[in-house]
Amino acid sequence: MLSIETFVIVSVIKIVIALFVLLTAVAYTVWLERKVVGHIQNRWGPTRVGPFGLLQPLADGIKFLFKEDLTPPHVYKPLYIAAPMIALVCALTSISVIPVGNWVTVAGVHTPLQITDLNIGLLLILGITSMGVYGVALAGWSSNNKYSLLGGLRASAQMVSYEVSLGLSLVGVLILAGSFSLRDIVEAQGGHFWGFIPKWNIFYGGQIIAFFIYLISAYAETNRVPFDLPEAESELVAGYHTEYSAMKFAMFFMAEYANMITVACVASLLFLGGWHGPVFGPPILQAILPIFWFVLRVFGFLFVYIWVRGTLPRFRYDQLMAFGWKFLLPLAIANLVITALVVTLRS
Amino acid sequence: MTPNLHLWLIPLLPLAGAAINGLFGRRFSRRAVSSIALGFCGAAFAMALWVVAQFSALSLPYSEYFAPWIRAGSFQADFAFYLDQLSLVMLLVVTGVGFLIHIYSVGYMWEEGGFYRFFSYLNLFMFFMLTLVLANNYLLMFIGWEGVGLASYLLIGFWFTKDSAVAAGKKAFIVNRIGDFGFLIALFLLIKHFGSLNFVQVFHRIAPLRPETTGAGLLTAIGLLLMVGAAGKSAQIPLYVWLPDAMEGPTPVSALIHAATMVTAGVYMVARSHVILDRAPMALMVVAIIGTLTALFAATIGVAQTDIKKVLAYSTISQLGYMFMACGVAAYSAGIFHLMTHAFFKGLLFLAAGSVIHAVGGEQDMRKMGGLRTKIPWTFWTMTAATFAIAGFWPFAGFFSKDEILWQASRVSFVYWGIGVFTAFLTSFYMFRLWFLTFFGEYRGEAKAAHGGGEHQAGIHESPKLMLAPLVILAVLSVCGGWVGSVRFERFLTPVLQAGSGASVSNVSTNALASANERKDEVSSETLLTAVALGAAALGLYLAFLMYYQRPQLPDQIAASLGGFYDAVVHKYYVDDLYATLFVKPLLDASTRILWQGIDRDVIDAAVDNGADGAREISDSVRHMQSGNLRSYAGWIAAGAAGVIAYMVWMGTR
Amino acid sequence: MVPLSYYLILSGILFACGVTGFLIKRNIITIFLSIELMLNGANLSFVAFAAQWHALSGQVFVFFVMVVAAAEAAVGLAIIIAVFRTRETLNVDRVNLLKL
Amino acid sequence: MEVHSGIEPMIHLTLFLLFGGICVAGAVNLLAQRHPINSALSLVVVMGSLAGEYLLLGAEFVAAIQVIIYAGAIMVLFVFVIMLLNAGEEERTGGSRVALLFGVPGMLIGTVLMAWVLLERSGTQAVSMGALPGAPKTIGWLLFHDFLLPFEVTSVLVLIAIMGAVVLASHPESVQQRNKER
Repeated sequence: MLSIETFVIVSVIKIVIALFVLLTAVAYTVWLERKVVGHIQNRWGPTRVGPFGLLQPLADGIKFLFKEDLTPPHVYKPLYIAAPMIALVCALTSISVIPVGNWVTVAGVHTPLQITDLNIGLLLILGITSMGVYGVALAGWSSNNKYSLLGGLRASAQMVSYEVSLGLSLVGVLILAGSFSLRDIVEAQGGHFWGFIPKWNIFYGGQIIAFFIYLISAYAETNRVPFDLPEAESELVAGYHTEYSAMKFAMFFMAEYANMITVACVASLLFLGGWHGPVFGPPILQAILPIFWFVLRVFGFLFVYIWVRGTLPRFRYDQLMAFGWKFLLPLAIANLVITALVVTLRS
Repeated sequence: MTPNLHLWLIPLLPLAGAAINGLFGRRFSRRAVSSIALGFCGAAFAMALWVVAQFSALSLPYSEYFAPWIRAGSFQADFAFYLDQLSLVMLLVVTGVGFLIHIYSVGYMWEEGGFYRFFSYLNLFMFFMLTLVLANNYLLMFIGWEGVGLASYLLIGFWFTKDSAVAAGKKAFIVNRIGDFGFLIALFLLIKHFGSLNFVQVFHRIAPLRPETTGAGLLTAIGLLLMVGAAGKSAQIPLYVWLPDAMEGPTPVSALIHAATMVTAGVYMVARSHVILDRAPMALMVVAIIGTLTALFAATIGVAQTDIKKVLAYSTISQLGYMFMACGVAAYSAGIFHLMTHAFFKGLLFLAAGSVIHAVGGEQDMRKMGGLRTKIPWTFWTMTAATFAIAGFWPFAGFFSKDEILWQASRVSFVYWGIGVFTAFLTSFYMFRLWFLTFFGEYRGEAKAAHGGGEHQAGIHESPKLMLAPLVILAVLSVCGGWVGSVRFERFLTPVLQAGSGASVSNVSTNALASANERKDEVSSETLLTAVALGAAALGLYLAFLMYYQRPQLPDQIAASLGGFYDAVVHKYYVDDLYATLFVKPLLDASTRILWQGIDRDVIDAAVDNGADGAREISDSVRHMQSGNLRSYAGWIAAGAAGVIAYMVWMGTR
Repeated sequence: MVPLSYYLILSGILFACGVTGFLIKRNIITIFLSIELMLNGANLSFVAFAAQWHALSGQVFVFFVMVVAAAEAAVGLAIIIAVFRTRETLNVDRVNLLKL
Repeated sequence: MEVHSGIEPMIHLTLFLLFGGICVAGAVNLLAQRHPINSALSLVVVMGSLAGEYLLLGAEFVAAIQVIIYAGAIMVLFVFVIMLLNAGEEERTGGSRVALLFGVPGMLIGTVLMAWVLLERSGTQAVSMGALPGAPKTIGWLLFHDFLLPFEVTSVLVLIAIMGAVVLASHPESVQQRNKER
């Protein structure tokens, strides 16, 4: 029970930290992507700015900031301006319920490593991501440009469709954990089967299937390869953000990568056992290690993201939709039913 | 300890057959249809036999409850079956004879169209008849009652392209309705005064009542009304007119429905409700009188008929008259006994007649037959057995039952006996007339090429085995059926027919019931009476022999000498015309003038039309609200909602 | 501690706005939106009453309302598309053939 | 709640007024805007703040679903259609006298009456923050036990709606095309 003042202060501090970490992570995800894709394509990727081009993101940010921020004449202005903000805000908000580790006591304040622990945290994330659609859709519509419109339509349709199977793939885990709170879900995954297999949901019943459903729909949700049709350069110039430039474009850009990170976090929380892992050493190390394990998982997930982008071709749009509705959704439902059966029979 | 014999199966099996054939039969082959019909009917028969086999283990009356049907206050009628000796007998007769006739009809109807229709109707009839027999309350019985009426209507009108058949069907239906009307009122009275229709309860509540020896009362009324119903169903005066016309139906139908089973439902019903009649001597007397008169009347008509089936029809009526006479003198067991034997030989007679008709290619006029003895020996011999049985020669079945009836009648009044004997004489006369005309002498009809076969006499052929088998079986039955002996039969039925009729039963029935024991003292008188009856039968045989074998011209002379009377007889005493002028025509006129033109057209239709016109005029003025503008509609809705809210607020805060 | 009647009044206001929208807007889609607005007002009162009577069923009803709203939106929008295809307008005042 | 309960009523009232204000503002904006897409977005705002109200009443699951289904799915559908048809601003046509003469006043009367009754006569007492916590578990329990039949029925309803939507929205000529191909 904290007094209201400390509560506010602590919250503000946590928010600042989270935002800072997130934005840095975004920046370096971009860097990582360029690096990895470069190596996949037998190039070097960014090397000039700093060692291994580590300062490249900084340079990009500065470039975005100082570019001319022009708005085309025929756009529908209010929405044209609002759209990237919506996108970015939704992307950033969803991080607020993501726990990165256990409770810690800093300066006598005992608090979770998480901005706030809602008991409907997962629902919040889903809700916010579903609001994220508006950013894309409105951007596409308001820029008053057929490529953008098509991109926006595609993006919104695709996101709405894949949201369904995304949600369904999570429900299995929810049944196992019996809670919407991400912290509870993670804590439910502590311990091991038969002493050596970690008790992660991914090893649990049919959740491996759920994991892959989640993976695929997450790619579609974040408009990434192989589902990056909304911004398919070869057909739509740049899709919904064709008309955007400078900071507004950067917002979309950041939103996309922030979404990727969120998705990665959710995946590692729900399926990969969150921050569970071997903990040893001095107290400080014990405080750090869980966060390290967690970050490791997120990193791995992001790596897979980039890897896929580097290797897979792009789908056709009807293929995408058919796949989503006719294959993923039934699969997710079947998995859900089976999980429910297992849980019921076991209890 | 009684085993649970699933009585419900017995009626439902034929129903299943009916359903299958009726619904899908059109696609089936004749073989399939007939096998289905026979299969289900035979299964019912087997069930009945099984029940009989269980008989010793049973403690009768055995009743079986399936489901509640109607429950209104204290009144309650259920789907429940009730099995006692009486219904057991009926059960056996219905299923047995029914099964035989099913077999027969396969052969008989093979050439006909609508084969599946026929058999589904036949099975349907079996279902309803069994329901009637097994019901444990009057209402369920009434369902069966109406059902058999329906089935008979359908089957009489089976050849629905033939106007006469259709008309006959309608006639049967309507006349039956009249009877059912009486039956229904009786049921209502029962409900009103005894609060139940369940046999057991009703009889239990009636048992303590005194017999209404002085003056008619409730029970008399009920009894009479029941008798009306019975008269309708069993073709007694004055409602017998439908039965002769019913011969329009296929012959197996006449055999099954209009001779063996359905028409005896009335007798069954009267015997079933004997507890009521025992306490209503007047009603009982009426029953007796009606029965006696019908017997005589129909017999006289039968004498003059030339259509083979008509003759049999009238003889059926008169035999039914016998049964009612028996019931009327409270000798129910005798009536039922005669019912059984009659089922055998009359069924056989019809089947044989059918076989004859089949043989001569659809000809029904006896004057065009003759000399068939050698052509169709099987038919001839079986028919002979039946004829002797119905004429009441010893030791054929008919003798025992009829003799029993006459004897019982004689103990009440010799008038009944006298008429009975005279009727017996007539019966034997017209039956042998039929016999001689059909089988003796030489063939008089020009051999017609119907479904008989060739153009000349050679076309006359014996029926297929499938038709002969039932004939033979029934022949055996009608020979030996009576050997059970009325005494043993009466003992068998005693528990039913004495149930509820205690010490307070009117003397008539006490005599009848005691008779089982007193017989030895009266052997002498009985033998005398029996001798007289036999003599009458023999006389009939001799006369028929004389007139229709030795001197064929004699009948015409006699007819001439009788003059008007003979015409009257030939025209069935003009009863049909009488009814037509008395009831049908006035009814038609009334309903045309008053009901149709007066009420229906000028009141009901007028009301509807004016209502429609008014509606149109009003809506003409209101239709302008329909501007086609969505928002104005919404406006109206909002205004209305506001009104409702205001009203509710006002109501709530007042 | 906020009086529950405030919530109810809020829902009432929303509903009223919906009705007004229905009455004054011409664009059929906007009319649809105002219907959704009414539904939302109703939902709010449902939840409020659930709190009033401590009966969760009030909250459950909201789900059914939502389902109905979803179905209605699907069908309604399809109808709108069909109408637009045939009449080339979304103005309900121009879609007024259903009259005498 | 992690907060001290002394100031809880104040917070509750402020939050209520905040969300309520946003609600009403959004609703009014819905009416004021000429272009359907603005109306749609303002409705989204209304829904979002309604979710806030639900949270204040403790109906957390309802709030989440409100955002996901209503704001996230249904309204997206609306926006989608608006974008598809791209019908532009609504034109001011004659409209109907009835709506303005009867409808609006009737609506006003009804609202005022209801408000009066609610304020004066309704026996509703004050509720505290999160008055009736509708946890997902309990809601689910209710849905799948007490309300199982309605639930199934609504599922059928949705199925029908889907089919109806497909039938209605599919291009007639394209349908004919498909039939020809058969």
